Amino acid sequence: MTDTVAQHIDYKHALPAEVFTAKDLVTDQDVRWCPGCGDYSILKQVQTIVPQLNLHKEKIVFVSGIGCSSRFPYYMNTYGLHSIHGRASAIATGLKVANPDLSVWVITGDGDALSIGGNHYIHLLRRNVDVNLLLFNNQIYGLTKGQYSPTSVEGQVTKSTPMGSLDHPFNPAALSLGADASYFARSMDRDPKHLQTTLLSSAKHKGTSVLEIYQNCNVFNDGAFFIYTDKETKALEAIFVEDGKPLIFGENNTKGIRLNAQGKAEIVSLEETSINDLWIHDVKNIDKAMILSRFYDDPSDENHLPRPFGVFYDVERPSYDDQVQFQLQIANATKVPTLDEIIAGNNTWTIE
Amino acid sequence: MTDTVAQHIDYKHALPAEVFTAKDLVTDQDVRWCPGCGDYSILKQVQTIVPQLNLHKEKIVFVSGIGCSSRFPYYMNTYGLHSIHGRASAIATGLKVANPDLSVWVITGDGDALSIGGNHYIHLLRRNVDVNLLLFNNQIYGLTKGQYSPTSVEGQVTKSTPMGSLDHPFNPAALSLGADASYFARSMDRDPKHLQTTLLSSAKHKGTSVLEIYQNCNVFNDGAFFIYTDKETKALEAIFVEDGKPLIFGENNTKGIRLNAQGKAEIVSLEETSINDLWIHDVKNIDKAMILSRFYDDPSDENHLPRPFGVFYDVERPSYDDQVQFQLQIANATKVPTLDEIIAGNNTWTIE
Amino acid sequence: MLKNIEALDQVVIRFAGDSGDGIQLIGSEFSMATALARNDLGTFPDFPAEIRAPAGTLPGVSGFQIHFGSVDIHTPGDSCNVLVVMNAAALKKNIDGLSKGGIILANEDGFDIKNLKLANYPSGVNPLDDLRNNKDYQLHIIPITKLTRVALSTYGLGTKETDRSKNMFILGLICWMYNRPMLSIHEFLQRKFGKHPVIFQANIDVLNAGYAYGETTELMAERYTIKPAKMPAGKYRSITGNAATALGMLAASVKSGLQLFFGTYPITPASDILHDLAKFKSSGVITFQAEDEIAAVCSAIGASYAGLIGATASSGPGLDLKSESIGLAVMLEQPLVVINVQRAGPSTGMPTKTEQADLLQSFHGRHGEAPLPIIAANSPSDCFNTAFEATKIAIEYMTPVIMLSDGYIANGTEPWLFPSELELAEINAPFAKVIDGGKFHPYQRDENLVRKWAIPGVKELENRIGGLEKEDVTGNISYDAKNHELMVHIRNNKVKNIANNLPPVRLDSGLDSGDLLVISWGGTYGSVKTACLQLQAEGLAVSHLHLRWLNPMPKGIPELASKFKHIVVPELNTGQLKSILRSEYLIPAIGFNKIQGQPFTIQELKDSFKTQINN
Amino acid sequence: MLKNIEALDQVVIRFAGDSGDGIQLIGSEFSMATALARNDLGTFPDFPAEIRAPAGTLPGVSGFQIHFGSVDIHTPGDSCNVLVVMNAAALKKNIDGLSKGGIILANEDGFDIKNLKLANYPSGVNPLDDLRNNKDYQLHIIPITKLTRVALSTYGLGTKETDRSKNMFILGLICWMYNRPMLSIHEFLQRKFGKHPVIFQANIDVLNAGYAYGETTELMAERYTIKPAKMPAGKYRSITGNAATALGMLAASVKSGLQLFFGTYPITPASDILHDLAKFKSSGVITFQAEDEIAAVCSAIGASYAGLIGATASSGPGLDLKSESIGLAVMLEQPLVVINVQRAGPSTGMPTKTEQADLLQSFHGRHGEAPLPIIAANSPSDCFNTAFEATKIAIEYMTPVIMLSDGYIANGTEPWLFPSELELAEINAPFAKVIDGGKFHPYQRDENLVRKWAIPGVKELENRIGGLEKEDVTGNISYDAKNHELMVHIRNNKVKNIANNLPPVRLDSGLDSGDLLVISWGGTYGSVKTACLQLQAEGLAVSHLHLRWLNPMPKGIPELASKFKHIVVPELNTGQLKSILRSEYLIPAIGFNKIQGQPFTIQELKDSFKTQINN
Ligand SMILES: Cc1ncc(C[n+]2csc(CCOP(=O)(O)OP(=O)(O)O)c2C)c(N)n1
Ligand SMILES: Cc1ncc(C[n+]2csc(CCOP(=O)(O)OP(=O)(O)O)c2C)c(N)n1
Ligand code: SF4
Ligand code: SF4
Ligand SMILES: [Mg+2]
Ligand SMILES: [Mg+2]
Repeated sequence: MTDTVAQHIDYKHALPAEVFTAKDLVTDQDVRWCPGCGDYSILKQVQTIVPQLNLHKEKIVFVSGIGCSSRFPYYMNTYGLHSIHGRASAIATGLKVANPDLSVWVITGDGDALSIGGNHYIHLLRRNVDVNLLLFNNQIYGLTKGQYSPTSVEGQVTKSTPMGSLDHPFNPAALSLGADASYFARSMDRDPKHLQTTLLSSAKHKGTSVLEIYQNCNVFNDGAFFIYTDKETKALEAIFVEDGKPLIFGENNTKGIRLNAQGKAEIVSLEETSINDLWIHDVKNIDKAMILSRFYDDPSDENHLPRPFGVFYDVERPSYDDQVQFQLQIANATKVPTLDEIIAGNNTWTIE
Repeated sequence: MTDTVAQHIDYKHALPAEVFTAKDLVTDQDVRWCPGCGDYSILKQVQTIVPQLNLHKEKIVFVSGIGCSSRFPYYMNTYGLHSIHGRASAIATGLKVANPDLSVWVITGDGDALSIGGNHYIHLLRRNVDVNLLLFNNQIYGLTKGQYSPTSVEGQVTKSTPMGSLDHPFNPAALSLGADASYFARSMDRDPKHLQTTLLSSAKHKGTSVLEIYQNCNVFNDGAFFIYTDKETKALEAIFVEDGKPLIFGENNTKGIRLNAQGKAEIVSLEETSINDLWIHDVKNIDKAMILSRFYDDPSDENHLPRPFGVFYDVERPSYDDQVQFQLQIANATKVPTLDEIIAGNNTWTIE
Repeated sequence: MLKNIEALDQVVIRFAGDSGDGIQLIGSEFSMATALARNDLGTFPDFPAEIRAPAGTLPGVSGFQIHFGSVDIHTPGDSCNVLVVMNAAALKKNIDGLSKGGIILANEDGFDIKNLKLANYPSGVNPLDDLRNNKDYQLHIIPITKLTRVALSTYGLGTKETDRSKNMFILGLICWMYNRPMLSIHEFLQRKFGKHPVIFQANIDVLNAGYAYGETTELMAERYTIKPAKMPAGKYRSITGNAATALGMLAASVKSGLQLFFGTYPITPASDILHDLAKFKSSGVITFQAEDEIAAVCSAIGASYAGLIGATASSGPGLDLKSESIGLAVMLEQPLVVINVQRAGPSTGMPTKTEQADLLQSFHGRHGEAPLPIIAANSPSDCFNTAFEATKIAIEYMTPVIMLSDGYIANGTEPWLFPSELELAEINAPFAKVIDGGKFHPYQRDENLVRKWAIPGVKELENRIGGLEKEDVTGNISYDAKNHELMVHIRNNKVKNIANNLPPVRLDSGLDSGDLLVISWGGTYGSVKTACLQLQAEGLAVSHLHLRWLNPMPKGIPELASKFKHIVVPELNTGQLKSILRSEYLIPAIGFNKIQGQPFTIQELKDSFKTQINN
Repeated sequence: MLKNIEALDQVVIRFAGDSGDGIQLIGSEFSMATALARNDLGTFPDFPAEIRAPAGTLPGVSGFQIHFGSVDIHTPGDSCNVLVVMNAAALKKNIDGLSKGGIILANEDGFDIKNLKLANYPSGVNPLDDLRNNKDYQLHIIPITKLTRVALSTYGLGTKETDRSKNMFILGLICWMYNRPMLSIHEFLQRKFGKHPVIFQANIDVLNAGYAYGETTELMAERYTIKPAKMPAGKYRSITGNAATALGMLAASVKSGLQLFFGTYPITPASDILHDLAKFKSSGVITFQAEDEIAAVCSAIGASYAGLIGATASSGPGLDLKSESIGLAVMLEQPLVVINVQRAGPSTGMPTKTEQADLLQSFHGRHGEAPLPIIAANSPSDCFNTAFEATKIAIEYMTPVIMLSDGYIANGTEPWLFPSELELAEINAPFAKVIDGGKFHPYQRDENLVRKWAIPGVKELENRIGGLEKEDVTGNISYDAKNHELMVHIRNNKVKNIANNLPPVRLDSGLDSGDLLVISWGGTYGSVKTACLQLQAEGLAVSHLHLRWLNPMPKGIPELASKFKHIVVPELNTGQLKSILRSEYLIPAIGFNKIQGQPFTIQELKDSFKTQINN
């Protein structure tokens, strides 16, 4: 077996990670997002939580595609690869499989991940490569100046849809679970605390973790998610789910969600219904996670369900990169032929 | 507005479809699948049901990608386009949107649709373009002589996986529903009756209908689905679902499936449980359809659920092609500028 | 106050400021006023690479250059004679482009400490101080922001709102300097602010204040007149290359009677073609924003199979992705229009900058022998003719066609003497007809080797086609050795023979023989033409050939080339057309190449051509 | 019975039968026996396009050709001297390839009514009837199936099982005819059927029966001997091009000490490289079957970023899809090995047939100026050296490299005097080192313009790179005009300068000047070499130059070319290398082209070269 990368470079495996702070993660490049862009908050929260992960800074790699969001790696003083549109997941797969010792992060936008990169995205999830994917969902193409994206709402008027978009948008949670994601969570740029907590949880998941982050593009799609943070609307529109806890929301937490016999979720008033009858969130239950993912109604629909934030689903299954290493080890455990033996093969003859 | 295609070619809209039979659908090309291949049966059933759809034969188009299955169009005496690997869905989208009057069929394999063509596949589904997609799933790459595919089972030994495949396979039902399919059904080459019924149902669905067909590749993956058709195993391994009917299976229909309070399906004995407590299949219920899609266990697991066949999900939502036409009509309803007016634009000046 | 009036035959003005300063707006309004003053003109916007970089910073600078005159104008100009800068960053970024003796109009308020810092000037340094004493330039420092505030002091508007009008001040001043009528600006403001009479009036007031500033201030001593240009009579409009491209396809749709299906995926600098076409739904145009470029071109192939005009547009990275599908279209022999608005590569490169480096990719960017016609537009308005012709050839020859544009002409504008529908060529789609009794053969051809278009929906023409090699005539799958060779030659010849129906080679300027033949293509046309005309005026034996069709090329090139001592091919790449000419005709063409994401300046072209002649 | 023994210096035998007849097996066993008899040889399998076409039909015919002799053998031969046909379809499909005077060995039982019908012979027609009286051929009709059954009558095996051994009969007979030792066949059968002694013995019996048939039947009058060839001493094995390609990369992995990551997506005829490499897990090789070609090459780019050898392989359609990512690799300046096993295009074309039509795509199949080294293998075993060298250059020059192979050499076999690990060149990866105190600059270069490889995991080398244009040295994003031009030139020169470290141009055969210089590349080497050697033997002033590196080309080509009256470039395309040579050096090369999905025959090359000389 040729040397693994680990043998080539001095990883100092034995040493504990050196302490570094958010400041050490800042680079010398000017940040080039529009003033007011939600990306700033995400950058800040990531720089805040990464030092808490007990990682070696030099083992961290941020890989991105193309888009406003994909500029992210330039602003993280780690290894970084700003690749081409839609391909970050595929590149990250090769990178992580090649060196499973790295902490690999995929930074991608709703267009980058779900439009041009949709195929790599779903394959990454089914293979369960151990990377942390941050999906900056601003429901718009920012970098190309405002065309609709696969998450834009139906009817959205954009540069490319003067009469309104006709495309039914993806539901990223449903799509990810449908592709057998082992982890899915949702958070927002404008809720830094929640974002930090959820980032930490995602980073700790072994296997692909998808964290969808609602991100405000104040230039081309301003306010798309404000109902989930604005004081007046937040309580009714957003529900924050936690493992083992009942699904409760509303002003003063007066509403709950119950699963009926048909497998349908319904909003109940806690004045009428006991907390014990509520849906208890269970991040290991795929069926419930799938139903939760369908809390995706248009907020203008009457009786619509609130939009869930937090970890939807979090289970362990073997990660692809681990399994590759495992097969290499098994193969390596039996007698390893020399290069000369391999080249010679089974059938040789000699001419003298 | 320039003429639509319909105006150019004499569609004889008013005339009823001329009667044609399965024989009229046979072409002069020799069928080139391996003797014994499951594709023969599928071809036969398609040729059997198409004449029952009251279509104009000249308005039918079969579009395929590349693979053994994708040879299909050459054997159907309709219009046909044998395109490139993975792209049939994208081509069919353009075709159907360009002329919604056509009956468009996409023929694709598990590699063609879910590996290289995965992105177009999920986008076709979310847009809900009104085409009938037949997914020939043989859990193998046939045409390239036997590498594993995205639906091959874990551990499958193939030419490219001498130590067994490491990829966790897609669950096509879950993936399709996750991508907001409006219709999903499953059938098999070796159950011609069921296949015909399901084909008819798929063809009648307005919007994208996905029919996954378990297809035997007797050369590279022989018997992958035999447990669902073999006398000894079929009763316990397969469950045939019908809208409005309880989920019953097993020798002499002695078993049923119930949905418990946690949204989990469990197998019950009909000796102990009343039929009234069983899960009643409801093709309009997305939550139940999603749970049903998760009946996907390894048949060697103890207590595994049977594999469902039939229509999982079937709801109407606006088809993309209809909506495009609708926008064109609205735009056309207001005063239509002449070409001269458009070219001139709003700001002209004259030099004399 | 009486002012000196100087007559000029041409001027280049560059407006520069922060993205938020409304530079593009005054640029285009000044252009319109200039057009109405009957000058010929060319313009070029210079957008920042960032969507909205922080105000006042270098990356946030937005520019707009206009070149106008009483003479023929073919480019937005090399360097400018007048530089308008709204802040320090704008000066820093653009001062190198100002010619010696040029005029600077600087907004004093954009040079405060904050702005100087944002523009990365060392603390304590104000570049205006140096410039004041620099004899090379005439500097006018004007407190534009302040004067705007003064003009609007009675309005009671907020500072933000007030300051937003400061671009009108400079517009008024420049209109005064160059004696432009301001009626069209009034009309524009009326359209824009008609519903807000106060804002409308405020803008008018600031505009007039700017004009009056010129009239009354002693500082502004000179005023200029530029006589009307001798332009062909007719109705004109101003147009960008991308808008003209969209219109060209639309016109082809109308003339052919076929609906246009435009399947695409956004990418700079091609996206505007989508934005424009999306507005033409009432003309039956279907635009489809696909999930990626592969789906974009494939949807167009599907639409074209259905009998529509399938078209798609992108830039380099998208073309890469489309290559396999374009190969399929070559095999299917179906109409398909593929537009490449080139930008600076390789890879992501410099997306907002221009380049001509995708020509060889257009020829060879597919596996196998997969020839297709290639045409390049040479100016913003020429994009109309080029897109129209590309579509016509695609339809009439049943073939994919690549049309090359570039970021420079795509975003640039020029006055356009636009045609009427009646003046446009007819387009006849070769639809297949049902042959009584006979079997329909999808790969039977006419004398131009063109097969017939059999559209689903037509009875008795049912047929199956695909990407596998097909038997001549029948189109059935064939692995026959000789048949393959025959089909490869047929596909080649079909494209080559298009030249039979194209005009033969024709010089753009100059004599039929001489010292130097300059061969150009694409968006460099204006600069190369101007350089050649100027050298001819200097008495040099330079001739200019501009190629519109790159594949097939017009007939007669080697014969023409043989009559010149030197052949030079100026290109914004490392020598792509040059390599084709050398290989095709064995002519010793040499290249003059620039790969800076910028167009040629006329000066550098002239210098290079002179060097060649003296070689 | 005493038989005539004739001595020959070379022979071409073609075995043909139904896919189910075990043709490939006897082909390869006969090749092994022939190798052990110390003849030089070349072989080519001719698989049906269908996976498993119906038995007995024309599409179901499988063929295997072997050319062997006491002289140097460079090709599997033009036409064959001996044609073995197991059924009527095999005869129909192959009779045209039999030379005049050739021998036909036909299995009588494959010519029954059913088989004749399946082969589309008109009812009542048996082609053997005609051949019996045809003086051009020597026909031997042998009831092979029946004789096999007789040989195994005592075994009690089923008919199906019995008939499966009939290929051994013909193998035994041919071994008798050409006096081959059968020990290796015994050993093979032992390996294959060791666990089923009865089946083993049955096969041996049929093999012997075939041998005995030759010995005893009066019909078989002639027997042939072929003396051992004068081959260099050493240890040999037989190898296909695809297997050699896999081994070449593996060897480079061992020599560089870097793990090999092979990310790919199956496609004919490249898939076997994946199948082979998947077996080398114990050597640390990671194979990754990606979801598509884009993911395949991107995964390799990711692995290479991590410090492994990233490699990928495909054929034309896959290369199309990889073009954007290869452009990224050009920009990243990271090792990447891209293998293109060419097949007949365009589009899906004829996937099982060979062609050389992706050379220009290798050069120009990406947008922008995106140069990379290109190397082509010239024979099955040469794929080893080529893959090794491609990998070495990729690593040492931090660049993507395209290696061209083709369906013909990928599936063909030849004896290979394989090297030992010690004989292979060293490979040194230019890893970046931590510079004390200094800041690491990812785009700082050495004298070969090679940047350093900074691998995640190494402290203090943290850096960010990507597809945007970068500033020289620092690698920061840069939109600077002059910097872009500089970087374009650096990327160009880096590739060009590789020629400084490559051997200069060297003729393969012939004198340094003469009437005709033949310039070839890739898999046509064997045929072109043979044709040139034969013409030289005939006294013609023909010389042969074979190019291994296409980009950069070796130095000295124009100087060499100037010493010849004519230059011809034979290619299996419409003239791609020819066009590069003409454009690069302005040499009046002309092409000899064949685009039939088939290799050149030596005869057609000789004819063409002679015509050239007499021009
Ligand atoms: C192959 C290719 N196609 C298209 C583009 C143009 N492009 C760049 S980013 C982008 C979409 C950006 O949207 P998203 O991924 O949502 O990121 P955001 O800018 O919103 O963060 C597009 C279409 C490109 N760079 N490359
Ligand atoms: C771009 C491209 N990549 C790869 C191939 C090779 N290829 C042809 S079919 C196929 C997969 C076939 O599998 P599937 O879609 O499951 O169809 P099946 O043959 O099993 O019916 C592959 C990899 C190709 N033709 N084109
Ligand atoms: S365009 Fe939108 S997403 Fe992009 S940087 Fe600006 S605000 Fe952010
Ligand atoms: S390889 Fe398999 S799928 Fe393909 S034709 Fe043969 S049996 Fe059918
Ligand atoms: Mg976005
Ligand atoms: Mg398959």
